[in-house]
Amino acid sequence: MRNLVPVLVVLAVIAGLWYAAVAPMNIRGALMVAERSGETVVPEGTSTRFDVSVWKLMADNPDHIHLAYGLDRPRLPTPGQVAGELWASTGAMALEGNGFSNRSLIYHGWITLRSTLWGFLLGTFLGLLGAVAIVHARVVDMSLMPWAIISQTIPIVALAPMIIVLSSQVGIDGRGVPKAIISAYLCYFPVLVGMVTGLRSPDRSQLDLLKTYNASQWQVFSKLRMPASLPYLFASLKIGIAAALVGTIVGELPTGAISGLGARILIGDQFGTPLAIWAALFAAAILAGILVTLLDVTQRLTLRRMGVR
Amino acid sequence: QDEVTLQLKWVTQAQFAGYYVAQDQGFYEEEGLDVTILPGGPDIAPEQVIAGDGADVITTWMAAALAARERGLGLVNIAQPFKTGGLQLTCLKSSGIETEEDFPGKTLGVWFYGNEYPFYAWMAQLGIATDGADEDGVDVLRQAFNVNPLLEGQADCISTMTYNEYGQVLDAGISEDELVNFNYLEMGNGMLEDGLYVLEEDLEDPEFADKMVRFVRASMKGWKWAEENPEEAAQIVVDNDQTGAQTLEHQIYMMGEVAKLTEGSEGALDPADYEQTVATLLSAVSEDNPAITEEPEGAYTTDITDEALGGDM
Amino acid sequence: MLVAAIVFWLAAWGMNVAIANSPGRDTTPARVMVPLMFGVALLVLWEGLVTAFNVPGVILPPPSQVAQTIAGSTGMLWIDFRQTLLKGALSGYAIGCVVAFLVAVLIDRVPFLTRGLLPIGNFVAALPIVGIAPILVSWYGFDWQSKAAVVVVMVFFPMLVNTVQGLRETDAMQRDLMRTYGASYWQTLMKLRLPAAMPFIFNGLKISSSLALIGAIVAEYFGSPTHGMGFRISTGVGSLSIDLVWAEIAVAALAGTLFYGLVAWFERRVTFWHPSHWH
Amino acid sequence: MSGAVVSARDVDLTFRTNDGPVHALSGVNLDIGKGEFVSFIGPSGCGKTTFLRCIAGLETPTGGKLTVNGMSPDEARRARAYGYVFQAAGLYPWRTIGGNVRLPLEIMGFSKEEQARRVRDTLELVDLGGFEKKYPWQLSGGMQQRASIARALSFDADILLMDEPFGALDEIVRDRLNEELLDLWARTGKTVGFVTHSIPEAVYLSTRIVVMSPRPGRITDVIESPLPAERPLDIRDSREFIEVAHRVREGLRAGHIDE
Amino acid sequence: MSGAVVSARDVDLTFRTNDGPVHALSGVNLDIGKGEFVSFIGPSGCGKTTFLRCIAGLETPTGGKLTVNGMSPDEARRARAYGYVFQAAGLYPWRTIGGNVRLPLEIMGFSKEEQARRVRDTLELVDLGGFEKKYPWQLSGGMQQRASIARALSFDADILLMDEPFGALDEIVRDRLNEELLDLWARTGKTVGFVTHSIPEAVYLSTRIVVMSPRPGRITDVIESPLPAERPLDIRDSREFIEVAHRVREGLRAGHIDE
Ligand SMILES: Nc1ncnc2c1ncn2[C@@H]1O[C@H](COP(=O)(O)OP(=O)(O)OP(=O)(O)O)[C@@H](O)[C@H]1O
Ligand SMILES: Nc1ncnc2c1ncn2[C@@H]1O[C@H](COP(=O)(O)OP(=O)(O)OP(=O)(O)O)[C@@H](O)[C@H]1O
Ligand SMILES: Cc1ncc(C[n+]2csc(CCO)c2C)c(N)n1
Ligand SMILES: [Mg+2]
Ligand SMILES: [Mg+2]
Repeated sequence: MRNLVPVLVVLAVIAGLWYAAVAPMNIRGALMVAERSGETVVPEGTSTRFDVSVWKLMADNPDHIHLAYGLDRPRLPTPGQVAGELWASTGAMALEGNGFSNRSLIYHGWITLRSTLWGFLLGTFLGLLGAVAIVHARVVDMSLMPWAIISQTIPIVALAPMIIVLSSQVGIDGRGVPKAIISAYLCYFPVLVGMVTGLRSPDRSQLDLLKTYNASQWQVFSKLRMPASLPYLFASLKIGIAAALVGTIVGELPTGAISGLGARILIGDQFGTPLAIWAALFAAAILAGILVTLLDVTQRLTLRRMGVR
Repeated sequence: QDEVTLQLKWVTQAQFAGYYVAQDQGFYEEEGLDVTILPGGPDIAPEQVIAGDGADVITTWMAAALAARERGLGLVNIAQPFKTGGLQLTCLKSSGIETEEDFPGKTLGVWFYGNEYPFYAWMAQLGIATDGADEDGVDVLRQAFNVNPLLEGQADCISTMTYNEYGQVLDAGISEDELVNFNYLEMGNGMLEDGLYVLEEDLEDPEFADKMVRFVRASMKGWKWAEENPEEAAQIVVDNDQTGAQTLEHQIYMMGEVAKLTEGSEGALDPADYEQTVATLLSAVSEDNPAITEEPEGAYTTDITDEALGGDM
Repeated sequence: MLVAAIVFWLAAWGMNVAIANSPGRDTTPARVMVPLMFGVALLVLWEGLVTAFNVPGVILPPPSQVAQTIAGSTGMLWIDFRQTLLKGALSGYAIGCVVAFLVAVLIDRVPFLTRGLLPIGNFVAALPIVGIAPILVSWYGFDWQSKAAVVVVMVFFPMLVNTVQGLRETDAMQRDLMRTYGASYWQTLMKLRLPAAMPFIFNGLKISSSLALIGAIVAEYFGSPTHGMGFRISTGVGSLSIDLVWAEIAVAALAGTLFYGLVAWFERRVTFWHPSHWH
Repeated sequence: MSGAVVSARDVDLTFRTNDGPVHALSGVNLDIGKGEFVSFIGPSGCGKTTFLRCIAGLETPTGGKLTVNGMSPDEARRARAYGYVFQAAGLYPWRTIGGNVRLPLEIMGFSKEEQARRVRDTLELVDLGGFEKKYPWQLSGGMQQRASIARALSFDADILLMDEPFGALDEIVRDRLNEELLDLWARTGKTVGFVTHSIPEAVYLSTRIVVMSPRPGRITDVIESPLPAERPLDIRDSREFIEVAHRVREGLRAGHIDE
Repeated sequence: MSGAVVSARDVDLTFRTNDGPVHALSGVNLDIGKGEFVSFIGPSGCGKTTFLRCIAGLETPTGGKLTVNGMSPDEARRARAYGYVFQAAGLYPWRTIGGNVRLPLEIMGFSKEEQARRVRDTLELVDLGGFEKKYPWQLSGGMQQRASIARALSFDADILLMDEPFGALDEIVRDRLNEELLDLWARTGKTVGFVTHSIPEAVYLSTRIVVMSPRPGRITDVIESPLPAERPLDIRDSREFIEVAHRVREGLRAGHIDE
């Protein structure tokens, strides 16, 4: 809360800069519109203007600058336009009762969310499993850990189409599952690394203590390693869910997905409707914010219940 | 009812109106078929989908299908609803392009993903280098499936389909007299677009062949219905669009343009068209872009269309 | 074939178990051998499965075929590597990291900015920034510049957040020590806070390195010249040259691993003093 | 001397490290009788902790013979023959004080009622009744250390091994805990092995003081305390006390020359 | 008393915290003359560290008047009037021992040769000649603490402020460092402010012992030491020493009652 004022100020500054950038970014489009409606524009002809700098265009056509703030297909929309589009494709549609139609970002957000959650679950599960194995068996540690790192250097985008085909071959239709797999692929790594650290966080004397009780491996795990790793777990889950969302969106971008926020971005690109891209981008940002915040709240509640400050 | 899965080459749009109409109007049902239509998109290769058993039949361009065939995937053309193609290169006059001679030194946007073969064939014919190293060659830009490069002044020419991207260029505010179009078909480099392809080995099964006969018959019925009722067909397409991004207005435009391409076809492949496609491809075999290197065999069959359409004729 | 592959796999695993429990397990050869064996065993298993189940090459080629493709198209792979990784990813990575570092030092100097920008930076670092790829490609054109731009934006925030956090990492006593010397801001920065921030800075550099790879390749899907790894991968899928796709994947993974290793090596040299290296 | 609770004969322990072998213990001979309070004192690195860990079966001597209750230390560990108190309290922060004291009881499979009873009693014993539901960070360092002693006492082993339990506390709190520990020892009659750095502490608490010296770790002196069993705090100003302390200091200094 | 190096008049310091104000210091009056060795002793939380930090200008009193060398503490800090030794050695792990000792010299802009000379001399002074190129973790705790003292001495300020510098060390090493510190003080004639928890340490080192008590932090007793300037280690077994120690312990216990 202490940070509220500075954050708002910084946001305001960003919005201001953004707003100022709209004019130069969109001046060409604005002049095209002006020219089509019969106004005089210097110089004439869309393509002749390609060679003129935006600053000169703005200086020469001051009367038309305002058009840059209301283009249908702006290179850079104003914050207001983005908000308007976002509202039109979420809230407004929900009010009309169309919240779940395929034109609504709520629907597409839900598709993305679903894949993200599945990927997150799968990735977290794999990450936890790997971490437990790594902590308990040296062979696994030595064999797996380097490959876990290497796995993250593989451009997952390249695998996306193949994952789709492979999973359809084993009888899984649709793109939900492949997307979840990609998102799990990006998600498992932070969980694995975080949990290896977490499960190893008990120091020697804490482990020795249990040894003096002659505790079994399982007791060491359940009574010491697991609770000790909880703070690490949450930290990695927060990174993990963000990674899972990136995974889903990357999975939607080049795989020709037809629904989901990534698909909206892609289709916005194909149809030349930048507003749709921006709205989908912001929807994705909001989704990420919600997910991370939810985990944050869960973390606070859990840790407080466990008595950790 | 027999199940059939159709993988389209692109997203749901009037380009595939015939199939959506056939499904919507119950033509498939009449033939005892339960058809699932899978929309495609960039980086969905129908050839790969069918290889992975994800579909029974696909629509694709003949060049891509022949290329896949040479790589060991036994694709066979069973029908060709598109008589002519809509692919063209759209250039800005202001870039100084009037004719083919003006290309050297220019930047041209090309679609890849199996759509590049006609372009390379054409350039080979013109003797223009495409590797970007040659002064007198052209710079090839792998164009995403949009028209931004032209609008942003990043390319002098871009690929468009008459029924889609060309409309987008006009919509964006560039007028027709600022543009020059090179239609591949008119240049003699046309290649068959959007045919129906199945796997050779599937076709050996008479039951499957029979299914395809009925499928092609119903699909063509859908196409003809769409040609006659463009507005309704466009509406059907929009209703089937899961992206929620298609507009009726644009689909009506597209339907009108697509109808011009399907008009001449009853569904059967004209062997002469096939020969021309193969000849064009073979005329332009190059290191970089070998679509095919030798004359394909058994790449099409007219058996299905003969049986499907024979009755009507 | 499959049986042979499985037998090989089991043997390799058994050998790894033996090495991992032997006294020499902490030596460098052991540290290299074990993961290497694991990887080789995986490849053999892949080869065995693909041949045994007759998986078509257009779906999943066996590693042997991929190896042949790599050997046969080094020229093309090099061109793609240069375009995507050297021009797109590396330049974007360098610009993004350097700028983020400078901005971090700047906002660290102004508490108001730290408080205002850091929460935002933290938030943005968690966003799926790849989504801006189409926008930046339409702004900066289809060549490597737009790829670099995507990478700059993607690596900026993780780097910023890590650096700022690192600069705050010194404990109160270390800072007080500087105060007892009446040290200036710059002296404190150069002699205390930067060295202390190094582990964090390197963490940022490591995270950014894999982001840069993804960013550069994804951006090529939205327009590129006729070379580049993203270009080759996507057209490779289109023309069913899946072996070429895997060849590119292998190059990317190799390059990514080498780069990561390089950063890690520098990290060890620079932060040799940090307890995390002691074990 | 089979009657001894702990019996060490020529115990050696060498750690292999990257920098070569470290002789942590060399030729250690010692018997600890039932009910004795034996302190180990010596400069850092002389092997006090190592020897205590050997007794506890946490480290295995590389030479010599060591028995605990007539068994090998490892068997004794499995038989849960001792409670061990580490230097830092080492309470689990996610467990309440009660939960921490209950930890060994859970692991050893005591019944729920028995657990509850013992937790209550042991906390009472170390004067922490009423703090059962509190979390470690809600207690002062001294109270935390008491809780960790309670944890070692809860399952009522006959032997108590303590490795610098009060090292982190300030002198006054330490005095108080020393007094209480002595009291507890007198009441329960446990055998105690106690590692410390502090001469007054060693002298005040022990019936016998073992002085050790490093490189290699060995016993240089064993001092019997002439002090009576009853020891008020100000016994530390007494002549006997000062004499014993002096002797310990001399022993220490002798072993320390080489550093 | 303007001749005093440190002069405190009614110094108050209240920290504002989320749980309300903490009265760390209240009405502290003290003068430290040139060349004195003044120890501060008292239970945890009584404000020893806080007072030392006030003298160093690291903390600003909320009331009263405090001067160092006749200046405000902050001015004195900028004038580099003192060297400060923290409880933990706090060496920068990325610098060698020599580099650490050189740190203040670099900051204060000594010439390269002067730096090298002083580093060599000061390390010699604390008996660490030859360890210049080693990194902190390659040294034992005692050696690290000596290095941190060298760091505080290198620029030769007249005042030396030390906050429990030997708290983390074992008794023997501590004894040795105490001896060396005393020697150094005698040779250099510096004014020393020294915080400790250990009664023997305070008594052994100081010309004056300030006993403090918490809540609010205040001075409860100031004890002049009758011990001679020359103090061999075994002076600690002498009657005077024990008497002073006893008095300090009584003072401490009095202030400790409420805990
Ligand atoms: N696990 C180990 N591996 C290698 N060397 C060890 C290990 N544990 C202890 N040592 C070494 O053995 C010697 C004895 O160590 P030990 O911890 O027993 O000393 P100590 O008397 O308890 O010292 P302190 O008073 O500092 O606790 C030291 O030199 C130490 O460095
Ligand atoms: N920065 C701070 N903010 C709030 N309270 C503080 C701060 N620093 C110290 N205190 C409080 O002021 C009181 C005095 O602390 P100080 O550190 O001076 O005690 P001390 O005598 O040095 O104790 P110790 O022997 O444990 O070092 C304590 O109650 C402490 O909690
Ligand atoms: C995968 C794929 N990529 C490009 C095309 C070429 N193409 C033909 S129609 C069309 C859409 C325009 O509406 C495009 C891009 C295709 N068919 N399939
Ligand atoms: Mg020890
Ligand atoms: Mg203090």
